[in-house]
Amino acid sequence: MQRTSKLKSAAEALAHVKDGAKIIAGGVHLSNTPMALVRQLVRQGVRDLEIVPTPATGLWVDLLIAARCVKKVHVSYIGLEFLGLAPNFRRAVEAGEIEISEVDEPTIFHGLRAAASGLPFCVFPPIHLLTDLPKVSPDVYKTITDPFTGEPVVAVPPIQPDVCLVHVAKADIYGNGLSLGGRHMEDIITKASRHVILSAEEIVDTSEFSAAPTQTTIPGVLVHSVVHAPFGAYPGACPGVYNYDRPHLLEYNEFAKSDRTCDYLDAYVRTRNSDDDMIQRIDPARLQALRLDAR
Amino acid sequence: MQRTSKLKSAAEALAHVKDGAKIIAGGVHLSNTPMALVRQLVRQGVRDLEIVPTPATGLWVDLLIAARCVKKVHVSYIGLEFLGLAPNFRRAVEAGEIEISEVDEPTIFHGLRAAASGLPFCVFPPIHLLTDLPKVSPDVYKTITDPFTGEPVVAVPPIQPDVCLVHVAKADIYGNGLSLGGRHMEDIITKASRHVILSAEEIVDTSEFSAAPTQTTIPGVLVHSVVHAPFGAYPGACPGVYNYDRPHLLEYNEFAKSDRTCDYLDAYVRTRNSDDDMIQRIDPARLQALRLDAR
Amino acid sequence: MSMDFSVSELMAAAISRELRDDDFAAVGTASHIPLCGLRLAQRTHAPNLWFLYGGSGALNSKASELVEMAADYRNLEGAEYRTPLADIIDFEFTGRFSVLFLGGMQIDKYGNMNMVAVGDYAKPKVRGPGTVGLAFTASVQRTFVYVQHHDPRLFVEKVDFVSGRGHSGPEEVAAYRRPWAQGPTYLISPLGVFDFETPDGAMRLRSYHPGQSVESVQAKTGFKLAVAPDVGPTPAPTAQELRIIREIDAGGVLRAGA
Amino acid sequence: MSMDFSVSELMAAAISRELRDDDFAAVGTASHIPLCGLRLAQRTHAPNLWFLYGGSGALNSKASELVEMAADYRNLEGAEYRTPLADIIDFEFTGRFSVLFLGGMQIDKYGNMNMVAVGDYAKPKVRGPGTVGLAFTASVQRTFVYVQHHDPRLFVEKVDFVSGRGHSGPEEVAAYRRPWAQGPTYLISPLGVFDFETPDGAMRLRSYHPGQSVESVQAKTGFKLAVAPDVGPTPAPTAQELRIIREIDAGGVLRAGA
Repeated sequence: MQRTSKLKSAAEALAHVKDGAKIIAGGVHLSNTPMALVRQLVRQGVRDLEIVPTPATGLWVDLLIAARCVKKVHVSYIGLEFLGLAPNFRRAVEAGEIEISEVDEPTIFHGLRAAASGLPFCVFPPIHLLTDLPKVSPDVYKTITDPFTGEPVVAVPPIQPDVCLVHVAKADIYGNGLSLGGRHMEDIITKASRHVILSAEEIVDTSEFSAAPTQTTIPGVLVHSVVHAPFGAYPGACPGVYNYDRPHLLEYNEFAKSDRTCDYLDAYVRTRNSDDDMIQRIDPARLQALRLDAR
Repeated sequence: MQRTSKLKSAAEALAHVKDGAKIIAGGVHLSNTPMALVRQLVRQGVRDLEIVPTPATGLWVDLLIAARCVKKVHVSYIGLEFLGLAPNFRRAVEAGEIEISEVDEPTIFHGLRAAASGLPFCVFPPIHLLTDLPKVSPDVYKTITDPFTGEPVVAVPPIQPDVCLVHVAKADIYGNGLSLGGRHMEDIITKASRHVILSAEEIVDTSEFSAAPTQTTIPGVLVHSVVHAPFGAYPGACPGVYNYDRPHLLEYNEFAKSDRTCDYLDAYVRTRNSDDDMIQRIDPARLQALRLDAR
Repeated sequence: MSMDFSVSELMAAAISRELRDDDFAAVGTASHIPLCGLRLAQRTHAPNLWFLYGGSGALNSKASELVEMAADYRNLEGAEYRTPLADIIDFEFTGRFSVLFLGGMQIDKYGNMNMVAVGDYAKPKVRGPGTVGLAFTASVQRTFVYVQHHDPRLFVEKVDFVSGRGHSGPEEVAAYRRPWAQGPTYLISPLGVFDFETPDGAMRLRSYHPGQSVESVQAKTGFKLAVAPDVGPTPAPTAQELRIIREIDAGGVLRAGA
Repeated sequence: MSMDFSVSELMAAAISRELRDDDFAAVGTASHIPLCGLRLAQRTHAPNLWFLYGGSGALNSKASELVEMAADYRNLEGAEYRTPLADIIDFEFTGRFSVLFLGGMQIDKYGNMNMVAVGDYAKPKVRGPGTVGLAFTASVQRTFVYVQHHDPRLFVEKVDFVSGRGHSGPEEVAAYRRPWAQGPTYLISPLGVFDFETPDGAMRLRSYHPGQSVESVQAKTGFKLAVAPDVGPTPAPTAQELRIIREIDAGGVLRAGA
């Protein structure tokens, strides 16, 4: 018998993402976010997503909010890093259009880690009692008693996404992946989630992984689908492969600040049948100049 | 001003290990255990150690028990892997000579991870209630109520060692380390412990780490002392550098099974002023044959 | 019948057939035979099976020799990932491991396993290495019990210490075992193959290896064995299985082993 | 006096002097200036200082340019370790970070910081990005507050939402702050340098930058500032400091910045 390839088109891989799904994407800030997969979600017009972002991110959430795909966001940091606030997120919250679970970095991190580890919840020293988070999120922060010391501690719940999207530099058709940049939460979110879709700049032979198994960052056993997505993190950066496209990000930010993200989506996403189609419309010389090996 | 080197002799690095210290060592089974540092503890005659081993180990614990350095052992698996039971551990427990904290792999792992993460305790689904562990270790396993679901769950306490010994293939004088083999708990135990001593096969320039920072497995910021210890995992294996010395391990096991480990210690440890001295007495051709690059 | 395979080779083939194409399995120390079974399954009916080789962290090891230490660095040869211990414990708790190979120094009628102490816990006759991962019988999907020996001291009426719970105490098991976990479902020893498919989950002889019989296996077991209605000899490895086993075990460790 | 350095360069030098040789510091997004201060400290009086550069995970980055994104892969250049997020959060909870640079969209008299919402939480005038790591003012040793602006909308009498607790509510602080944590101890803005060394832990002007005075800083602050008895101008960078700053900032980002 032959081993089964997990390689699919983005549309095939994401077809099963249902309205109302709880979804997470890898990466940090404008680095290594699976934007090609996110744009495909926009094309598919999925609705009512519950977004569980990694602790510091924004662009993909802002885009999905503008595309009216989002019902609820768990918030640690949703922003555009050096570009400032995430305009669509800001506007939607100020207008009361989306639900918020107001949390922070350790709450999301440890909630995901509890789910990844099969643990019922996680317990913090009571530092959150010095913030206003428990007041606005009493369903998340529960004060309990430490059975070993009798002291008050704070319990936070596990977070188990339905769908996890991760972008890597290289993958094989069985789902093994290699990321070259910072290790954020890819190892944890792939374990925490029910269904994992990997997009990769390059599809390589399994022998590249088996020649150096200590380098593999995502084991294929956790991955359900692999999507070949060159410039799949664009306009963000893919660590070790290319930088972010600053002018394009500024352009997005202008659209977003002036509440015309729909125009951006029409220009770059909805009118393109696929992400390959979108990337092909970007000036190739400009893309080439972003590549780290071009510098 | 100059950056301060952490390079010390084993004797200097271990001088501050006090009687009664709670101690942990890296590695798994007969792989990557910091045996040179352990032998130096025997030479120093430290007493009443509380051993918090990683979840599957044995040789170093068996040796320290034979040398009468041990008061208490937290037990998940103390054995000699393919060689079977750890004779001195077995004998000492059967004779009631050492205290035991009877636990298991997840209890030690998550206890150390809780300490590494600064969390007051860790909570398990109630699978341990199906074992006899809570009966013999009621101080470790506390049944509490999940505040989110109302279900019973089991809390286990954090484990914070005083001293952590880790062996790596390469280190620099500032404590950055590179291990080539399996990643067991070195990342966690170095964070969980108050004081970390690294032994290394080879001391290399910091530029080797800064040329490939994604490869560093132990960040120097967590390390207090660095000891140059060629064959520092001997007679166990150092992954990627050399294999275990099977005849020597069998010899140890024979001494241990027949309750003559003191003779072994006299022959190989106590009569040697340092571990360098010990290693120099081993047949160089035999050592050379263990090296992976010699095969 | 001329026996042109060893019992160890037979066991590897038997284990292989028990594995499924969608399994994710893990083996620990002293596991030449299960390891060979896993690799055989991958190369026959289960190409999508994934497996972890114990302390080495190797996922889908293709090591060119069967080495005696699971934690051996050389097991990473040809592997696709080096699994950190954190992942292993996560896969154990969450039941991502569909099959976990475990064993014990005492195993009883209901598949309870003991690795802690023979005799009184406070003053043991034999102190074992400890519980390690045996509690995970209650959280992985299927526990495969693998033992290298078979005698009445190992297979006892009731274990002296429960490290890993089998099928005894159905109410507690129902309350505390994870919903997806089935407990011990399969057991293989040098004498035969067993399951736990009696109404009360007791160990049941399914087949006996060459040279054995229902009676000879019972004689080496310290409690009354259930016996499957269709009990018979353990099927011999096919020529193709034997060829692949001997490719995996180029050094002939299993062939020499019995 | 001819001002032959920028305010940003002055700030980097001021930050550098506040750091100790045994510090382990962390900076996040939009942190050119603190980053330059950290690297300057390493190259002057604090060669043993370690620092994390935000989302890149770079420990002791020696990147040849100051880039605008902390998470930028290029910050790993010359670093000694790539810190996973798990380590970062562990270092925050356990207080291994002796210095954590934080900021806010509102900061009040007692160093409380708000990154969530200006106005009513349920119907905010300005929705901020969120609390991120601000709760860790209660678990890292010293919190250094760094802001790129200084005006009465930022420095308010009382924050509308407490993301990171400063020195208000001494009883709660004593009960819930980790024993080793000192809360905000230092604040630097484009106008001056501040500490919190009043009996009630209120923000206190320690020095003002070139072109500023006690009065001008007070005028841009939305509450009554305490003033240190020895208040005066922020000491200018020395020639050596300036030389090193400009080696670190070869692209002149800080020089252009003010």
